Amino acid sequence: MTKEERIENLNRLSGTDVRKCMKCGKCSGRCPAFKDMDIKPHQFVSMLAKGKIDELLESEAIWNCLSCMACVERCPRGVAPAAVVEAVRDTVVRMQGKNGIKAEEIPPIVDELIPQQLLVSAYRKYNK
Amino acid sequence: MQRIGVFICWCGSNIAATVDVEKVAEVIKSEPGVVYSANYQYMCSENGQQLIKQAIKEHNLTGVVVGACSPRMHEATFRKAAEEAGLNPYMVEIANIREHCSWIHKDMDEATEKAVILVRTAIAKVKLNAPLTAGESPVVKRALVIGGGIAGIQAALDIADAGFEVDIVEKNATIGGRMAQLDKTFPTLDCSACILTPKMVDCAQHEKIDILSYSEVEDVKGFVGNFSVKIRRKARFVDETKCTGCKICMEKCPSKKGLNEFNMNLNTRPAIYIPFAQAIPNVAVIDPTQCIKMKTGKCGICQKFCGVGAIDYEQKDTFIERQYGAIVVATGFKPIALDNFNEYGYADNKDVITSLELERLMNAAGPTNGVLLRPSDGEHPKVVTFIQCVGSRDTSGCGKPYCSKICCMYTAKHAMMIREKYPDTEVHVFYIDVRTPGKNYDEFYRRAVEQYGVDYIKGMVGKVYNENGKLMVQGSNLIDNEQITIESDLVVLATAIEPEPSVRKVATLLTASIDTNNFLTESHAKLRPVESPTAGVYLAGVCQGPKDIPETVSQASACAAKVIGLLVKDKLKTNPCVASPDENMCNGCSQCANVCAYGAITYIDKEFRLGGGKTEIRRVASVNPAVCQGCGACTVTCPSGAMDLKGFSSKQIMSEVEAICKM
Amino acid sequence: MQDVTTEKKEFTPNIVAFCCNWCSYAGADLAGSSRLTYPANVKIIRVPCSCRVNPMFILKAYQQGADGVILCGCHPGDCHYVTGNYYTRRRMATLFSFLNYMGIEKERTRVEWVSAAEGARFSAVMNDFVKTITELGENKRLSDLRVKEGE
Amino acid sequence: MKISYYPGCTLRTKAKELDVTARLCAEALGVQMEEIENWQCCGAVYPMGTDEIATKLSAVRALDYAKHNGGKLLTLCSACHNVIKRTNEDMKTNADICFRANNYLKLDEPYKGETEVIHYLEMLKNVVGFDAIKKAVVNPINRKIGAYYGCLLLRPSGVMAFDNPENPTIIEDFIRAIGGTPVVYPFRNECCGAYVSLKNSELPKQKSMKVLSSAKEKGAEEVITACPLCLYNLQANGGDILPVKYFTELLAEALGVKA
Repeated sequence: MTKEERIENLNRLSGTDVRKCMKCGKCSGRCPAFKDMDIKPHQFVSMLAKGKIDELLESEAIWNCLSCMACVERCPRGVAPAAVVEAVRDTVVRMQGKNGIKAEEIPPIVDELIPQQLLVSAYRKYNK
Repeated sequence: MQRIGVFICWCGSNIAATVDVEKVAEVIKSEPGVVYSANYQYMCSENGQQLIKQAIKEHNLTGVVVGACSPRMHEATFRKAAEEAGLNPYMVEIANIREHCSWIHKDMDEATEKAVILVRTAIAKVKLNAPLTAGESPVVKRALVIGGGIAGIQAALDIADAGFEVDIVEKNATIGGRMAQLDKTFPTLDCSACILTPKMVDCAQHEKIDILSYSEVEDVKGFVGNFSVKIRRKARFVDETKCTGCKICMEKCPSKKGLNEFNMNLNTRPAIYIPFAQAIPNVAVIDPTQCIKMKTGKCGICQKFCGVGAIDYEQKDTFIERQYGAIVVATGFKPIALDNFNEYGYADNKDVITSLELERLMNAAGPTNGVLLRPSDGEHPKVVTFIQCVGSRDTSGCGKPYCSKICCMYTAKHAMMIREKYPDTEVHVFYIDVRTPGKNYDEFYRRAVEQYGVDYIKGMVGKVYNENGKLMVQGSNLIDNEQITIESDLVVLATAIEPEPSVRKVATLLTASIDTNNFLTESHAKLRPVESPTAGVYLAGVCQGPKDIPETVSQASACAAKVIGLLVKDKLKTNPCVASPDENMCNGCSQCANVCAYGAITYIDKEFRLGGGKTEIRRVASVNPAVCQGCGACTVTCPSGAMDLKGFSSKQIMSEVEAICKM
Repeated sequence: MQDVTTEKKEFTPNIVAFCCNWCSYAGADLAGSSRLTYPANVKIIRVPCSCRVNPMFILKAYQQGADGVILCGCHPGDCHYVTGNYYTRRRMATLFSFLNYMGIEKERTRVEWVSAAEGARFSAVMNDFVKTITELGENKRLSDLRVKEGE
Repeated sequence: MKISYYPGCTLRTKAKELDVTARLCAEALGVQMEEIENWQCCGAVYPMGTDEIATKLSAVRALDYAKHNGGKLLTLCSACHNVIKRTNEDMKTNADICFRANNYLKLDEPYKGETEVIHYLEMLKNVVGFDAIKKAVVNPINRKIGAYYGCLLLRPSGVMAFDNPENPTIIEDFIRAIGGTPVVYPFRNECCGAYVSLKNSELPKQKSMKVLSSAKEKGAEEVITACPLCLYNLQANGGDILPVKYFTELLAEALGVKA
């Protein structure tokens, strides 16, 4: 796949129009995981718009985005930064050996209180 | 029998170099109906026109075709020449053989052939032309200004100074509008009241201006030059002719808990009140929802104390009807409601305020007498944070898609005023872009940064919340790529502005078009920016689009110039190329009225003879030629083919089509 | 820009262009004063607004033997009569569907928005349209044989 | 009245009390929650990728079942509600997803988003009515309670249409109905840290503590939630700041219903 095709794929997968962004930074102003994002929400949008997808695919932030939709909710332009993060994460975990969580990591973390919901959601987010 | 004269212009060599003009004139001679055909170097010259006039007289022409430049150039010239020779000016047609032929073709044969066809087409049309007479309608020499803010005031003063009567209809109890609420004005920082109130007084004292305050436009009939407007004079329960504005009623009124709208509800006022000290007219008004007498029947204190007997609890709304030649709409704006922006905590925190509220808090006549104090506890705020673009440039559906235009400048003004008055106060401004085009505007903003040390932060605020009595403003600092939280005492939201909602009703009454944001539409964005597409209606101020005071005043004066230009005429010539229905075919279906952007079409009941002495009353369309602009939208929408357009009739266009196709 | 005027073709189409007075007709004037050529077989009829053009006029043109019809108006939102070209757009959509039903190639009829400032665009549009129609060939389907016989 | 009910994975295991109390309370208020047949886990997070189809099918199956069984689908867990409601919106408005999902399922009649998805809180508000609840209360909860909405019920508000996303009131109204005093605090609609706690426990810790200390600062004595994951994160990270409960536990307490 050419780079252009990969960029187009990522745009399509996110379902959001990054060109609508007016660079106000409200998404990053609201993000509760901001400190744990190496690439910030507004940068996801602008980097996709600029086609810097190799950097995006290397990002650690995809594992820390909470999908809490705060950025989507407040964006004044109807852009969905969280959907861009998810598109990048989907692209990463769909690659061989790129899952975010390995099965053997789980048992030590699991305590008896952990709800199924946590395991299911984390698996959905981090693995394919 | 038609007697057509054809005149082919050389336009020096402009036409003659590519089109064989003599050949064209020669070929056309044998066209049916053509009795005279000539060619000349410059038809538009004095001699050329003389040639036409002479031919009309000598050959008794019934129609004239000039093969020359674009009708947009000289149609008027040739029409005038024909008229001078006694021919109806609308019996002249132009074949555009310059712009549409000689200038774009290189081959002489080809161009000549095309020129012949274009002339033939014009002949085909002119044969079906009918003499038209421009109608005339009288002009009532009085103007109506709707809205008594700075836009309305300026327009009224300019029109009145030219010697015409003007009425200002203002829905509030006083004129002055939003500008009266402002503390200082950018970019000079002069006091708003100091420059506005003299103009208000001028209005009140001007013999040509009649201020109808506490009034609303109820109905509008008529058209340019002759509007008939019904105005509701709302009951103020105080006789305007008697009240002296002594304010003793305000002092004595026991019901003092009404929210003071003029002070953006930041303090209270009595049930009987004069909105502010410099109000025009300086006459009290009673809020019937708050007045004890009107709610319970008991009280009447104000009446007892009023020395002139002005109080009248029984007063009712009255209506007056007046005639106007022109109408200026200057209905102004209001800040948007912040219901969709709870992330800024406006509803939950008293110390989160709008910019207009800050104006009142900074104003010497405001609730704090000009001392900047927090609404929650009356303390002096030490950290003030401004958030720009609240609700502006928002396409998510929560706010307005447009830039409100004035916020960048007034925020810089507020920031500077606070730093000037309280140098110990920290001031932060969150911005997306700082937009300050205009004379001395960017310099003004930069002064806030460079001279007054206001901290401008590029980024938007995500959340404002209260923690331990402090307002935490959490937002982006995009330049440093960080998320910051500023502990603030006062948060000011530069709230988007929107047209005053009552403009919708006014627009409907005037059939003036309005855009999706409720701004009135101008006739042409560049070249006719103060005229509504509805003839005789002009637009001033924010009702047409966001603008600041200098722009508003310029637009108001431009409106006045347009109004004066209209009112100096005794009669208006109307474009005779208007729609007109064949009443025998019209079935009164209303489709034409629905597509008419000007409200030119109404319906009348008309009696028709059926034969045998019987008659029938049918509803048929009736076009007001003074209002119709001649676009022809109705002609195509008419299902029965009853509607046609004079000068561009269906038959004329069909015959042109035929002439072109018959090669 | 390919200049179609210089091409020698056996078939030269006859094209009717309806232009609104305020934008497209002025655009055509500007094309002229800028000496931007387009083929001579385009003939312009001036109408006050594109919304004056009854679909019947277009059908009439085809019946009379026109090979292509182009309708030009102000850009949407810029109409001199505020909303006229919106009506045009809707009516033309209906006409296109009718022409399609009749089996007329959809390229034969065109709607273009040309402003008074777009002389170059006017010329480009006309060159392109003439090229399209030339390639499409003669309008045989709709033209009235009686009209041809009468010649 | 009867209403089709989707319990979801966690309410069958770690959050049984949420499920049981909810059913008993509903019964006491005249609503029968009929568990739908053969439901499968919804996946717990809504897959945002526009090409995700298979991950949405279990939600569509449940929705289609409810379509033929009363037309409403009741949810209790916020995560299930979020996933099912958003999937339903896709089926309603996204022709591509709808077409492809129906291609997989080969239902007798294609599912096009006909079912109405309602959360238990919406059921209390609109079907039972808070006034009716007020009348049914036998042990008024005389405590100051902070409502914790989290993200899933509210956002994205365009689709969820649950309440004002920044200033919601439904749980506060519920607290008033059961005799409690609602405490409004600014972090009630902020994320608790969600699923990230499996990979990075520090982030949910900070977020959960912020939520609970904000509630405490404004005077709450306890916090209620509708989401098992929120409950877990808040309890695990800030259980010593304030007690956290399911809202149905307080409802049961107020109605005098015992499991």
